[in-house]
Amino acid sequence: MPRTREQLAERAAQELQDGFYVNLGIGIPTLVANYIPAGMTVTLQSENGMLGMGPFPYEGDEDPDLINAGKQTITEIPESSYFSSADSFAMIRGGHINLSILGAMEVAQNGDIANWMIPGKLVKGMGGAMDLVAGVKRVVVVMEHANKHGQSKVLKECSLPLTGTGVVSRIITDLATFDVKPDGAGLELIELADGVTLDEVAAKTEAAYTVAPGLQAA
Amino acid sequence: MPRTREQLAERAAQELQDGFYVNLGIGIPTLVANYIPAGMTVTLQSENGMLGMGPFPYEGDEDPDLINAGKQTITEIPESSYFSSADSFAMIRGGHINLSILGAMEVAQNGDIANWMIPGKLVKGMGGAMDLVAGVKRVVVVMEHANKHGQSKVLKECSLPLTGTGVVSRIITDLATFDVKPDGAGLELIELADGVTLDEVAAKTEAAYTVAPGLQAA
Amino acid sequence: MGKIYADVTSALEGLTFDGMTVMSGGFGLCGIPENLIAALRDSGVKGLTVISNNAGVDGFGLGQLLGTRQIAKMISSYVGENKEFERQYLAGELELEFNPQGTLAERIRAGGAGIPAFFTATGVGTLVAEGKEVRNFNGRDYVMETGLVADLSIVKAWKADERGNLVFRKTARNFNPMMATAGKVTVVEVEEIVPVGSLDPDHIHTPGVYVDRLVQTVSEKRIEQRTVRQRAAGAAAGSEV
Amino acid sequence: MGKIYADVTSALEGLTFDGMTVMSGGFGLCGIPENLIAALRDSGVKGLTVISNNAGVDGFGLGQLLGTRQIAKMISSYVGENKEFERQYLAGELELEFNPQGTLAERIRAGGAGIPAFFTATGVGTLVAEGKEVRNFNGRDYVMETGLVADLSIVKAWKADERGNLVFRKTARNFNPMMATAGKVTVVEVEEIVPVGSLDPDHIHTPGVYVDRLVQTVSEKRIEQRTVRQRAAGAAAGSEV
Repeated sequence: MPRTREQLAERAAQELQDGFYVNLGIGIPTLVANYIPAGMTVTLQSENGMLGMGPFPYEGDEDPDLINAGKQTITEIPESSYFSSADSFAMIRGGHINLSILGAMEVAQNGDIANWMIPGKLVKGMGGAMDLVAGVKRVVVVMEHANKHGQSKVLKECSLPLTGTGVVSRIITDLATFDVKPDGAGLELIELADGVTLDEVAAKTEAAYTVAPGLQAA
Repeated sequence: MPRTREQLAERAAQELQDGFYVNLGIGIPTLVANYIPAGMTVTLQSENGMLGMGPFPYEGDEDPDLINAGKQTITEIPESSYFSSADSFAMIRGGHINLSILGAMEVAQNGDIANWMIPGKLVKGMGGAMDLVAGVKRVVVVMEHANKHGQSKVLKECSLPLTGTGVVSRIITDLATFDVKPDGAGLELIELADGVTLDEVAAKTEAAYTVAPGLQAA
Repeated sequence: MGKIYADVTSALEGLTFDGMTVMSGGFGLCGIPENLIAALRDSGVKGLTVISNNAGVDGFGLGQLLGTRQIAKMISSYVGENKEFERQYLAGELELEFNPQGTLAERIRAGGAGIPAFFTATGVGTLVAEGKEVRNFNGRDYVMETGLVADLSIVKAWKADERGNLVFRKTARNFNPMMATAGKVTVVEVEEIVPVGSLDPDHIHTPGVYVDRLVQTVSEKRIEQRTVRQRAAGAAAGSEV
Repeated sequence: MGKIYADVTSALEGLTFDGMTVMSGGFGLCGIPENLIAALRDSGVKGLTVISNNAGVDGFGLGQLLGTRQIAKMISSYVGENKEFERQYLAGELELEFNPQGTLAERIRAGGAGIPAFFTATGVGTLVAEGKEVRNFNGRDYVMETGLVADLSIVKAWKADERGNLVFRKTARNFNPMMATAGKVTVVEVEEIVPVGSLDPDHIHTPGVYVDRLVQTVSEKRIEQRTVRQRAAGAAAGSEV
């Protein structure tokens, strides 16, 4: 059974480690905040200039001066700090954020990612996505395995204009999880969603990949 | 009669304008702060990270966390602000300081300045001098006309290693004041110290220069 | 040497000319100089190149200058919330240069800091790097990006003292501090002007040297995405309203 | 995930190795991590490259590491106050790279911000530019300078909260914030560690993400040039004591 949005977020939360500073993209990645294991200290960065992002405010407590990168009203927590956009992206570009969890339109087997424009459609802009994929220490993509036309989003090569090249370390889809091996060595399937078979993943994946030994046996 | 140190500082203070942000070098330039005309708002920058530098503290009020670029204890004033060295030199390099008044070992008629090293002697370092001469909007040099060997410090070409090239706008010495004309057009003598003659300046100046029309007539 | 102006109209007087480049602070509608934008619209200035992370929404923020077609070109990272922008762009009436958000922020910081160009890994191998120099440092490719300056920067801060020292509030800081440094002239609107000496010198975000003109305004401060959680619920995330 | 260490010795434990590069904050003797410098001396680590604006004085600050000959190379802008430094340098025992102070500050900021190189007008036409690329932008020459990073940064702040958010005090800020960003590991000594939530999020100078280890120390804070004015006199400047 393919993972639901909530299950995808829950799976992505397993990428977190105690003490991590993390930037979460818009959409499913935002939900990961709900699955931070109890007792684990994870600090969320918002690229519009905040470290230590709190939950949404209670109704009536919204502050127009306090939003996240998705322009949603949020709150501060005791450890929060604010800074300029230049300082925020210095933090991102300089490799000080441990992990970014992002959505994508396409990911290629060499770690290329496309998630900002579709030629012929109105382009809204890349926002901070190119900075995040180029700067953050580890980039994990969380997405549906296939697009709405049923075509694989895990590809030999991206067809859409790229956001970054060779930057993705792991791909978590509703069907499976792949590691992108270093130095262009390709993908390794390391995990299947409950009830999903190797054959189903093979049928629905355009990219080439190897299967992790343990998984092969299973 | 050559200008004294105090008279040099007083003359240099005439370079100030209301609303100016100014960086003063070590030595005679520091004394300029004593001659800011009453009613004129001049804000002093200290390149170690302060804008709005106050006078020396009263005895007993010294604060080791509050020094100027000469490492002297100073005080803050109501308009003071503190910032990092990176932000301080962004301010200097970005052309946001109106005026820097500096000492020099040599100045050339094209505006070159040498004030940081003498080959064969121990070099202490350029500190912020190269940043100041390259970044500040207007650089005025205040110095003795001759060195301790009686040789002109206003030269056709600097003999010492340079601090900056073509950066000085005005030279105020104990004998006279020169403007450095734009685009390598050379020096113009615009002012004599009280009792100093054109002949005396001519005898003691190695650089070529023209004499301002009014001064010629006098 | 007064920096304080009575209203936004006089604060912009003599500063605007057709074809000029304007930097405008803010992220989304958060921390935008909304009253100075309105004054810029009322000034009638045309052919603007506007450097701003976003383009406002229809009828508010920079959307006001789009409605009147005063903007010829935008340099932004994301312009998703503006239908009039979309219309003008698709009709070829508006030029658009997309910069990655961090590259945009750094270009502005560089412009204000006297740095004409720098190298960044952001955008290497993408459309953003096309036509730009790419150079390898320590085994990794970086693209050269240039500094940005503007004829005028309009900035929103929370408080200022009479000498122009600025303090920003929460995430309304965003692009405002760098833009204050990169304008040939910088005009700032604030919610409160306090006497000199009221602000702690260690807490000042933007020193007064960067501020040419200052005006106290009342801001509407619209919220773009009002998201809340239920008082009963304990979950970290909530629902979009 | 505790960042707090009991003393400077344990705060450096496992971080030092011969030949390593260390950034050390401060300007003159103001805002230097004096207790961490002493711990570095006591660690016995050798062959250090030290990036610091100054080199301390004989027997205090970085002068302590010079006395024991633990420093092989300094990258600084000014080293005038240290006789042992002078002796070692003239004897060829110590390598020295001078950087203009603003270039040094920006190289460290760039290193922390993921910028491998940038252009500056500072030093063009001087010894500083020799062997470096010079390029013309908009009619002016600029020299290319590279970013700096260190294996370890030692930093002095005033206060920290338990998550490593830092606040500096007056001109003791200087090089400390950038160095905190440019160390592969950053260890910070502070005068006071306060509970999380005690610092205003708008007043934090260095966010905790940059701080790996934190130790509370008592600082001597020597004054290099004690200058005062007389209580009777009203003049702006005073006398050196």
